[in-house]
Amino acid sequence: MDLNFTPEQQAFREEVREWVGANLPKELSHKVHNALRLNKADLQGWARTLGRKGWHGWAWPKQFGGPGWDAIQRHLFEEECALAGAPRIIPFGPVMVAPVIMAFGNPEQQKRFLPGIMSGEVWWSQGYSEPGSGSDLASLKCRAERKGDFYIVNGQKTWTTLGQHGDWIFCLVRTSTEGKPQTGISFLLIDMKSPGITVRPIITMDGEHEVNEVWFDNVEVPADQLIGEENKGWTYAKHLLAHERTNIADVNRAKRELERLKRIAKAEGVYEDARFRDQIAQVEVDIVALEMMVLRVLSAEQSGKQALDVAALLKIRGSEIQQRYSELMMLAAGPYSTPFIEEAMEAGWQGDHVGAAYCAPLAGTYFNMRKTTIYGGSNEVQRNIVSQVVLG
Amino acid sequence: MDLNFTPEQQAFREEVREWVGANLPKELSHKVHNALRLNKADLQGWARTLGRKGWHGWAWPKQFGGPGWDAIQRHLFEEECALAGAPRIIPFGPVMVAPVIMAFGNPEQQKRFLPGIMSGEVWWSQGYSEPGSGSDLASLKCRAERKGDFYIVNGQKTWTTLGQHGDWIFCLVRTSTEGKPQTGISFLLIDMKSPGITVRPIITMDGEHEVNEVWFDNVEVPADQLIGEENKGWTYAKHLLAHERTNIADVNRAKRELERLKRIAKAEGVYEDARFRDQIAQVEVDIVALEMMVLRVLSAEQSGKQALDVAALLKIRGSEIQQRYSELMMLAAGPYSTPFIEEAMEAGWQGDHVGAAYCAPLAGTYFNMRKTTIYGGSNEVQRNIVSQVVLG
Amino acid sequence: MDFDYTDDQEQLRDAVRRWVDKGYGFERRMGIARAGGFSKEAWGELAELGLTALTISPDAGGMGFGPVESMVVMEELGRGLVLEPFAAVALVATDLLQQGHAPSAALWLQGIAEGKERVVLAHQERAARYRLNHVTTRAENVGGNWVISGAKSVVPAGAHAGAFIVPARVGGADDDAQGIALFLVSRGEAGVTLRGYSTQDGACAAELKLDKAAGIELIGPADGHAALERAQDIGIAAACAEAVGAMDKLVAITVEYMNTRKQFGVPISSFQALRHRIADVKMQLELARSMSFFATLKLGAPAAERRRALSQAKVQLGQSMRFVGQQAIQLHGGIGVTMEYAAGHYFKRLTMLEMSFGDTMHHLGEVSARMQDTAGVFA
Amino acid sequence: MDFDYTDDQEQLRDAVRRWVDKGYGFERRMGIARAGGFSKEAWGELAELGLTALTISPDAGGMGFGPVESMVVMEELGRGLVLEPFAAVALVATDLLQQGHAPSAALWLQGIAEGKERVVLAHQERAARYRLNHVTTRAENVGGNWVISGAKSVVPAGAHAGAFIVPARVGGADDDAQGIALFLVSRGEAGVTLRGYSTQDGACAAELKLDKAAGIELIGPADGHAALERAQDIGIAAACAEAVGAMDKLVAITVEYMNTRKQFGVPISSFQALRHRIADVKMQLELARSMSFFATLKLGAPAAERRRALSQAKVQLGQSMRFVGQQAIQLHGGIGVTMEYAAGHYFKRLTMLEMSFGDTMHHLGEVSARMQDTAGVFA
Repeated sequence: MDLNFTPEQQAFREEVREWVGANLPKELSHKVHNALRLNKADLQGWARTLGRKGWHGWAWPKQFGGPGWDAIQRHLFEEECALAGAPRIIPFGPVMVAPVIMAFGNPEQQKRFLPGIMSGEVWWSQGYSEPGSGSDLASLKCRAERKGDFYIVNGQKTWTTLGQHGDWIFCLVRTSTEGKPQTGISFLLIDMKSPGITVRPIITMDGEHEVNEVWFDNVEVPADQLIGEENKGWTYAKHLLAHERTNIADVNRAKRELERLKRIAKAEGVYEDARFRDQIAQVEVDIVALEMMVLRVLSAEQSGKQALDVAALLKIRGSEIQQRYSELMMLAAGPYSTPFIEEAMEAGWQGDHVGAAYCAPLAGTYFNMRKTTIYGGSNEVQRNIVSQVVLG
Repeated sequence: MDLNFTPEQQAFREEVREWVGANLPKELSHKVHNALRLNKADLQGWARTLGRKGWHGWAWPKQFGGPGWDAIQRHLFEEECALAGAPRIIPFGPVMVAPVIMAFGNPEQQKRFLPGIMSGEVWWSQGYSEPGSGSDLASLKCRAERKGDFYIVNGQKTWTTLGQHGDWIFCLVRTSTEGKPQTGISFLLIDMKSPGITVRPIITMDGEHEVNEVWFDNVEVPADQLIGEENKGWTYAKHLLAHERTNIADVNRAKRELERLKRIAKAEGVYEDARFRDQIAQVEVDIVALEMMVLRVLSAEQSGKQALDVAALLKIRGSEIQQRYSELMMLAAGPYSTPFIEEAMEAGWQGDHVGAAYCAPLAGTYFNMRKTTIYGGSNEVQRNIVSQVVLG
Repeated sequence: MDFDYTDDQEQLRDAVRRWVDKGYGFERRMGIARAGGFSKEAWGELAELGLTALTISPDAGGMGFGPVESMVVMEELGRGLVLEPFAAVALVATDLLQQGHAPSAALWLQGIAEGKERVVLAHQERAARYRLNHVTTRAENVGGNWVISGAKSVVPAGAHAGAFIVPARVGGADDDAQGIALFLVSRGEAGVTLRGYSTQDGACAAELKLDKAAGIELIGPADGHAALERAQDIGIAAACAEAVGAMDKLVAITVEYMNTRKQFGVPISSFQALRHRIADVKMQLELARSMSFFATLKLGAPAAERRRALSQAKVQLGQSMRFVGQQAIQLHGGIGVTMEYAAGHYFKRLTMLEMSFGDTMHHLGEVSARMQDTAGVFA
Repeated sequence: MDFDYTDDQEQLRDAVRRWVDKGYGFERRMGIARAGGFSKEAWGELAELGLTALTISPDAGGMGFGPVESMVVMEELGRGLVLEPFAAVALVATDLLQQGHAPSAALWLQGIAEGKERVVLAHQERAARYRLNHVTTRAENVGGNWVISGAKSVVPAGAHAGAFIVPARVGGADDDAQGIALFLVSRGEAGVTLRGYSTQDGACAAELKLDKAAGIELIGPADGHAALERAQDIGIAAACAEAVGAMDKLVAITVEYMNTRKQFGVPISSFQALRHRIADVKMQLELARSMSFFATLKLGAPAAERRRALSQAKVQLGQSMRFVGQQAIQLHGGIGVTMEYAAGHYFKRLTMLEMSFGDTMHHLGEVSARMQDTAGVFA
């Protein structure tokens, strides 16, 4: 048992830190450290920078062009990026669709799609959720009918995060209505410039355009964009979910945000208020405990000696902590978090802030963070999973 | 809308206060105010004192010898008793079986049983729960077979509070196994001195003997001790539950105990500790909110203008508050609550206390209070009830 | 001890509810929010209902109603998420204007009663947090006239007010409770700068800067802090009632959604974990309603008793608002976080109400500081 | 970064678990509790397993193991609710004895290693609450010999100890961190009065009174407070590990009950509200386990870092213990509150562990006071 990283791991961390320090634009980290708005250029610029280094697919094995890092190296990379104020890597390409293509795609598909994901050039979106299928994902209805060398896709997807920027979208579509709902689902890759696709914004309550509806009206999808076998898409998606656990707890971001909370609390004079400070202390304890749980998972992955089935716990706890620190930041600013001045959330705005510049995004972030206990399998669904593990 | 009691109500309160002050023995209120052990003589002595005044059945209508008070008068009576440090009136006679006898018993039964309840002479116990039937009360199995002028009772009851002192016990027994479980249940009054009854103590984790198992081995019960009709006992019991709402929130006791918590916190030096004091302040708010909810119910009962279906909420909240203040009292004493010295919980013990005299019962009370969210319909069952009301 | 409404109060409630239901629907409200968060027309309609004159004494052309009627109105406005600054103008400012001794107060009151004018309290200062005693705005008497300099933040609907009630210091240090007087400052005076903006709940507020602006003393330094405390407590009671109305409606919306939305082939209201959640929501709603009554009925109590009670109420309401708001969103899932759906707007308003006139932590501190040996409603 | 046990550690765990399962069953434990809460025989068995020598250096006849092995043992003892004062004697006192400079310490260590003697820290004073700096017991140097006067409370298994490590003040005021030295006091000395009693968890403790009792300086006033802090932190890590073992077993008992107990014709584990509750219980257990590792692995860190980490751990463990204990009882219903069923005994032990070496509020205060700009495991 040892809490410390090995000298090799420390050296690896240093290498990443140095590279990130040299390559992450200051204006970008400033935005991230202050929760200012990020645009497409911010996000894709960082993706391309990582891509040039071969790190945009940081969790990929070497055979597909990745760095072949182990679980701890991946964690250290994520941590260094988060603490330096790098924007989150949009996961749909490198984290979500790429592993499916690697595991179930054919060599042509791998050759065709993976390089564009690694380089950060091609922006992928996710097409899973539908209006009627939330926690009950298998009830999805978006149809794909095989006609010759094409699938004809009709239906609707929703909650498509940053789909307004998407070049490609990977979709679960219904190719059969026979048997259990899970058995008639296929996994399709779709070019978002295809005729018949309409992307409509969903404005969330914080006033932001982060998610979208995607409508499919007789969209022709070449059959060679089907992953694996028809009607087996559910299996592939579940494989993805089982492997999409990297950083599910988001603990590195939580550490960075806790630092921001402390800065705001100091500036607002509540860090010296015992009552408020206790709340911060509690979050600090929560974050350390969460990080220890993450490290336990990494150690288990690394050694293979233990089986630790706590992904659902990490999702629940991580999301609750995100909500709590964003709530405390808002409460620290109090009345000064209540103005809604859109320009004030843009970097470089020269107007007069109400209160301080850091106040502007706080309420919006708090509102936005409500999503974290809903998406990615709601926390209620996660509790179902945990109880299944515990009770059998 | 008016928060204040009328002058008549105030005068009534004064009258009760004066009488209680004159008739409640100081040694007894000392025990109650300090959570020291109460014996049978303490409890029955107070019952008899109330009985002589005609107040042991304080919620009874005049036609059965009660004072005929309205809802607010009953509340004021309960509050004055609680704040003065009177022991709780053991409810099984005056609050639980008496209303059933009044509503469903025949005149002979009323004449035979009610006077002994009012006078406090006859100690009643409750025979509802069985080992297999907790929240699922209707699954009870204790059998009663009619043979001539008798019922022959066989089976077991459990969690019979203070059944070791019982003269009589009212039981739900199974008289038929046909139809739904609820339909074959009858309501029997049984003399606990009947041959074939065995009372066995259940020692709870605080070391106290408060509850019992009651075993019935071919116990002969005269058929004229059946209340109402055979197989209709479930209806009578539900009627009782619907009317057994007096003081379900126990808010008057909570007020008294909050005063004790403050006394203990002061003596232990934590009342001046902002962190601890905040916890007390939170309980204070919780108690005021609970009391306001109780007053709303009283007002609604009094005027008949509103329907307020919040009994389940009162049970949930009242029990949670009881648990919380007992927890805080224990935490206030800290290490000094950890000794388990039985003699120190008796009034008048002359030995050396560890810490202070008030420390001795604190942990035991905390342990004991875990029952409050379990008994009387567990809080989970209460939440089922609330959700039924809310969601339909 | 009686919590029934009188027939008059029920009629008042019905009238406001009718207006909210028929006249202030979701689309209109969203339109007002997009247009800046204040509608003169809607304000006029409130005035037509007589509401702007609700608490103004009959002598001054008002209806002379009290806290209970104010609560009745606020609950209904909360139910409809009405954006216009009713409490700020017609409950808080009118009370201060009627307490004060400025001769012009009567004119402002008349203007408010008629729906033509709005006056609001502008008390929030940077770094004050929720402490009423922290006042750095200064008033100087120059040749018999008061001139006031300082800055006030997040003034409700400030850009739509004709005058402001401004606490300013005539003596003492920044944190002294002594030495604070309340001044009436017209928006047209030289040295008054206003900057309006939208707020998170779709309403609006303004930053108010005073640079040697002329003010008229409304309440002198001997009574200023006490008057501010009373104004805060009226504001708390109004926020409590508004929150109860908003929560009541939000719970109804959520219940309807739970009974309609299907997952795994059944309404989500059939899942026990969600059923128990809604039971907890109902608990918080009823505790909040109880404490809103308490807040309203204690407004007339002696200052120390009132102060303690109102902080107790705000603690309960703050906790209820946060829990009910957050759980309502969670029970809705994705649809709950969208701008086009009502639930999120209730959530945002409840969030702001928690922070108005002192948040939960602040008032828990007040309760803690003001505890007595006894406890309870009548302690 | 690695959380696997070595083979040796696994063997140690298996050995202790075997003894607990086979040698320290519920009936035996209840018998020991009824007989006063300490069994010499059971202690002898621990010594036979080599456990009393666990952390004593090989020079002094011990096994020389460290915090990880201590954690392994404590988890298993927690699983079995072992009443004997293992942590107090073999982890806390042995550490102090090995740090100290009293010549007789070696003899006591040898006695402990052999299972013949027990020494415990007696530091709790009335009104100290959990502050280590509050020491009113005084030591006077009379002609080159120390005599000690004062009273210590709730000394673990005090009636079964051969000597006590007693913090006493040689200078300064009651609350000074400076001026506290640690003395070794044999129970047989004149002026030593002991009064033993049972504790709520079935174990035992004692009140210790010292009236000019002879003591030997173990650790001088320059290092006394720091040594106490270290002793406390070792005690915290032990309590954390014990709690994890106890919670782990309690959860297993509860899960089995839920899968067995039927209501309304089905196992209660089929009710979603209870399923989600056990999920929350599992969450608290895993957070606790994680922080128990953290506590153990930070024991060797520099004092300030260690102190902060151990308080962080105790906060998490305190919260987990209370939640897991309370919910386990609730999920059992009536049977959970009876003396004859195991769950209640786990609950009681967890309750006491929360209050040992500082409760949750105390350590939250410590975390608050010791916060830095950065956060996390390596901060």
